[in-house]
Amino acid sequence: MTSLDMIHRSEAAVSVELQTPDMTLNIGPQHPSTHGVLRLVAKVDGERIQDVEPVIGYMHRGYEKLSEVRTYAQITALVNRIDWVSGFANEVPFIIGLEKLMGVEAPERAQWIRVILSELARISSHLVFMASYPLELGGTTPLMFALREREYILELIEEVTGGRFHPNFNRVGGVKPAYGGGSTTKKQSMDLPQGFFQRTSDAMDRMDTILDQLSELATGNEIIKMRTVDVGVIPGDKALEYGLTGPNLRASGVGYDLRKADPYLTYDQVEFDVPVGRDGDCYDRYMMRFLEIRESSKIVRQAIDKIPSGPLQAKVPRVLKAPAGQVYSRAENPKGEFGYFIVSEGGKMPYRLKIRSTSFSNLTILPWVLQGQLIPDLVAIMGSLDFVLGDVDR
Amino acid sequence: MAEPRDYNDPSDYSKDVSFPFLGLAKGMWVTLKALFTKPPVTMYPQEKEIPVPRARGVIALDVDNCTVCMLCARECPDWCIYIEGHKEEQPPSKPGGKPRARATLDRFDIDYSLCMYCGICVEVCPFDALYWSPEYEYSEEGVSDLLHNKEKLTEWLATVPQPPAVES
Amino acid sequence: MEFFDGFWIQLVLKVAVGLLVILTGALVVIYAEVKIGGHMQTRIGPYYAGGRWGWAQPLADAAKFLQKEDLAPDGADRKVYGFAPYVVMMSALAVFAVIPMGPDLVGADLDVGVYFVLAISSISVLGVLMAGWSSGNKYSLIGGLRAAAQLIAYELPLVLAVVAVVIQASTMSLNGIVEAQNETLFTIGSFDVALPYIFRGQIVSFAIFMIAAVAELSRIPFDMPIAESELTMGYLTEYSGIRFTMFFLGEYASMIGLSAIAATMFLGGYSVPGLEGVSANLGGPIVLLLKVSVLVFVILWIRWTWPRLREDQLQHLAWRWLIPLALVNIAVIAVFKVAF
Amino acid sequence: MSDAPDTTAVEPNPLEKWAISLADRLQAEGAIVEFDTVRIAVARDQWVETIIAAREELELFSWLSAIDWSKDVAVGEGVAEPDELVERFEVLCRLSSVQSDAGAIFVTTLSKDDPSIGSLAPHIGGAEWHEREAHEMFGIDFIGNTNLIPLYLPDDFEGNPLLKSYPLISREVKPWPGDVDVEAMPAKDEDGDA
Repeated sequence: MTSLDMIHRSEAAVSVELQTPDMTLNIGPQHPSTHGVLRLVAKVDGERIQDVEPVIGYMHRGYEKLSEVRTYAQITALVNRIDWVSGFANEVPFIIGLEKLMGVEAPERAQWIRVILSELARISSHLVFMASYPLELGGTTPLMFALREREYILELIEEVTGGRFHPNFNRVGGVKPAYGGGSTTKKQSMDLPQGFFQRTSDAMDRMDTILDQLSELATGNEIIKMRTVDVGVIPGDKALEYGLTGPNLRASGVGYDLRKADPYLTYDQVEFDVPVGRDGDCYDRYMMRFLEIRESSKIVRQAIDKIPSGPLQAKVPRVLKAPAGQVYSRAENPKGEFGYFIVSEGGKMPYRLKIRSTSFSNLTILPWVLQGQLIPDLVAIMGSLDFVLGDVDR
Repeated sequence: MAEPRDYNDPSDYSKDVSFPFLGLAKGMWVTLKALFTKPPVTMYPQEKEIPVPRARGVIALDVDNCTVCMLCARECPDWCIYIEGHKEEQPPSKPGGKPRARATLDRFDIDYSLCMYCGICVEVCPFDALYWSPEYEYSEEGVSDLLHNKEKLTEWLATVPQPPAVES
Repeated sequence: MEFFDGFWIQLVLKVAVGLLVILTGALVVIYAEVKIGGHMQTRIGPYYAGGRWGWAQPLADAAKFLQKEDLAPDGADRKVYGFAPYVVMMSALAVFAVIPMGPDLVGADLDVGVYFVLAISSISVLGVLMAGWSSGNKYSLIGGLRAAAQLIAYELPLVLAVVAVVIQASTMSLNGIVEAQNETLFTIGSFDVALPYIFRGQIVSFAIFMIAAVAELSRIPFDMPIAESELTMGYLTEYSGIRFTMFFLGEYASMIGLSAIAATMFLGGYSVPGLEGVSANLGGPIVLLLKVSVLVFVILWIRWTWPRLREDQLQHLAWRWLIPLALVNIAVIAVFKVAF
Repeated sequence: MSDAPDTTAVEPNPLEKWAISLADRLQAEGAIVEFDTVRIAVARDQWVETIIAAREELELFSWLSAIDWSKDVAVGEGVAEPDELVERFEVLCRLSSVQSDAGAIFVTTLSKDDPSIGSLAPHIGGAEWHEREAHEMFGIDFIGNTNLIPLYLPDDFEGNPLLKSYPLISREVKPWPGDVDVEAMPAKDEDGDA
């Protein structure tokens, strides 16, 4: 429709240039749309942003230092707190790297369980985005629809792992919930609870309904399109230069997904598409996540069909000691490439652990992409990058 | 190296507005339907959700099983378990046997203001003295009240559920 | 009862009853907002206050606000800062003076009622601008400026939409406009059929009026001046306690006010066919209330469904589309008025 | 890397072959492949040129960080053989290809006396924050990065927290609760009422 197209892009530039001093606007760290404690020092001329300097570190917990004084088992409990909306997905690359380092391979059933839970974590993380992004654009209702659905997903994760946000379910060589009980019940209760597959596939069916609702509420909404199409365009080469990964990179037309490019776990045995965008604007980034939920539920359904029975845990020594060596392992977190560079000197603790957290890299492009944008677009662009401050600050 | 993948075509979605105000109207239809749907709300203090059996709510202690081996306190990443004990002479288990020294638990505190609910202590306990209970209602007015001592931890034992059946 | 015939006592009574009704109405709309909004979001909304359905929630909120400390930021221009809420409140309330609720139930039956309404309701811009400027807060300043730009942009379509009605009714008295809509157009059998203006070619004016009214109320999708996710709360950022309550009640009062004006001008106001004489005076307020409720519900419904536009998009909508459309509409109405 | 770069593996597998050829193409000092992780050693003065050249085929700038190889370890575990350790910083930069699973970590060595290196930030925009992080965490100077203000820490913070010699206060203000010794670690053959 032309009428909506006409009013869609800002042409608010005043033809008569007035000499006005710039105003410094301090956005955050307490601000409704900074997802926690991000602070932006913006130089604005009226509504237009001349320059923006993100200030982070309000949630810096020093995970890289903390990891140097923790044993590997303790780090597993720590890493799912980096990006708390997709806790399980953070454990996977760390445990894969550790298994590589120690020469252990997890049994196939454990690997499939990791796939299922990773995808559930991806769905729940994307649902948070589907909830919060329209909220940043002013629409409050999708929030409740998406968060309600996420609650069902989190319940599934909790049912298996015992934790909604922080599963701490991965062990070197397998998966295992920390469940108290007699030695015999401890062993028995390690596997997935009965009826889990049925409940999961029910949840995936319900997901289709909720996605339809969300698309009626938000995706097809003219106002959402007016606010996001052609806003905050990130071209592919810029995205690569700034280290964007995940849906943000794919929105820019670079179809790079580690599940396909460098398959880990059993992702090479499932069939799924990787949605790729074209322009790299906010709407593309929004749609990437929207479409990925569908793909994830496809993967979960296939995994339920394909999962074999068998042991959940490979034999590992009681005291975890990694041999000396340096390994970089990465996985496709809901937000992009999540990697750990583990430097081991042969002890119980790593000598150095570099955490390549996704949101940090995704956020580095913020000063570049926000230049010359309007304040309302700042919110739209920032929200579309889908970062979690815990993941930025580590 | 894996070979370069072929990426599927973009654009199974449209950025154009196909029919003006249709999207807005659809959204209003969704909210109108929601207005006349019963909300899926659990009215918390009156009705409670039953957490799943594996939920990590609070740690229960079985004092009889504890041998004061300190494993949990040592493995705890947050250093939030405090254990004290002493050795006691026990009568011999078999008549004519040697009297044995047995460790007795004097203090077992878990500071829930520090605990990060990772479950490592439960996992490392070799004598099944620690259990997870899904109980979650133990908020306190002060941070210092979150230190649960031996007696309090023992009380939680009653809330530990049976492990659920598993998929095979 | 000579005492009650006195001018002053009548005035005081009218004002007191009016205030009571309007503020109760505002509280009811606030309750409707949270409750309808809650259910639209598959929540329940207020539940405990008052024992049943949380009916007393707005009262409890008001009581809470009244207890709060009246804060003013250090950098605030205190006099202006303190005065701004009352300007907004006054403009919201004064509109009700001329809205007819029955043939004789009108505070002041002005000959230029329409003119009065438009003039008074645009005073609230001043209050908003005062609040934005005096708060000593950059968010408030941007919010205030946005509000000013937005309200000016939307005053024009609002006025032009009303002009079309004034042309058709040939009067600027609101009572006259209602009576014009109550005239019998034609008869089917023994029924005298009178149609409100919305069915008499004013549908475009009505749409323009409602869009402009929502923009003037700064509600979603035009809530850029307060834009919680961008400007935290815009010009309301620094307000708390009783002054915030003033703004809050003022917003809902003017929502009722504008809905009442729309109902009066386009939906036939207090009149329905068949209601005449004394019964019109008795039933009129109820009829008007029903019409207002429908309009208020639509405004709430939109607020809980749609996202927010951008300030420049709103300006484009106003200047490029609504104003030309309103002008064309006036021309068409005028031609029809002259021709028929 | 604690041992010298070794490019002459006995029977190079495809990954090693690729790593060696990449190192050759970039005229780097050598390549190490362990645990599927490719590390390319780069001379310090070639750092910026090599990375820029490598981005021709490894397009995605993934991350940049550093390692402090130090004998002086305040918390945690030190290196396995402290006597043979050469005290130094290693600066690492990871680039990945988006066409395949290829990727490499480029490593260069800085001496502790002069921890400075050319900055990638003017050429790769994404490197700026990573360099700021390495600067405040290790005290490494990136010449050419004009914005080396602290990223995480307060402006008046002193010290470089990720140095091995930097103590972790939280581990010092509180005694380890595991220190109380009542009984030795449980023996396997514990019987009776345990």
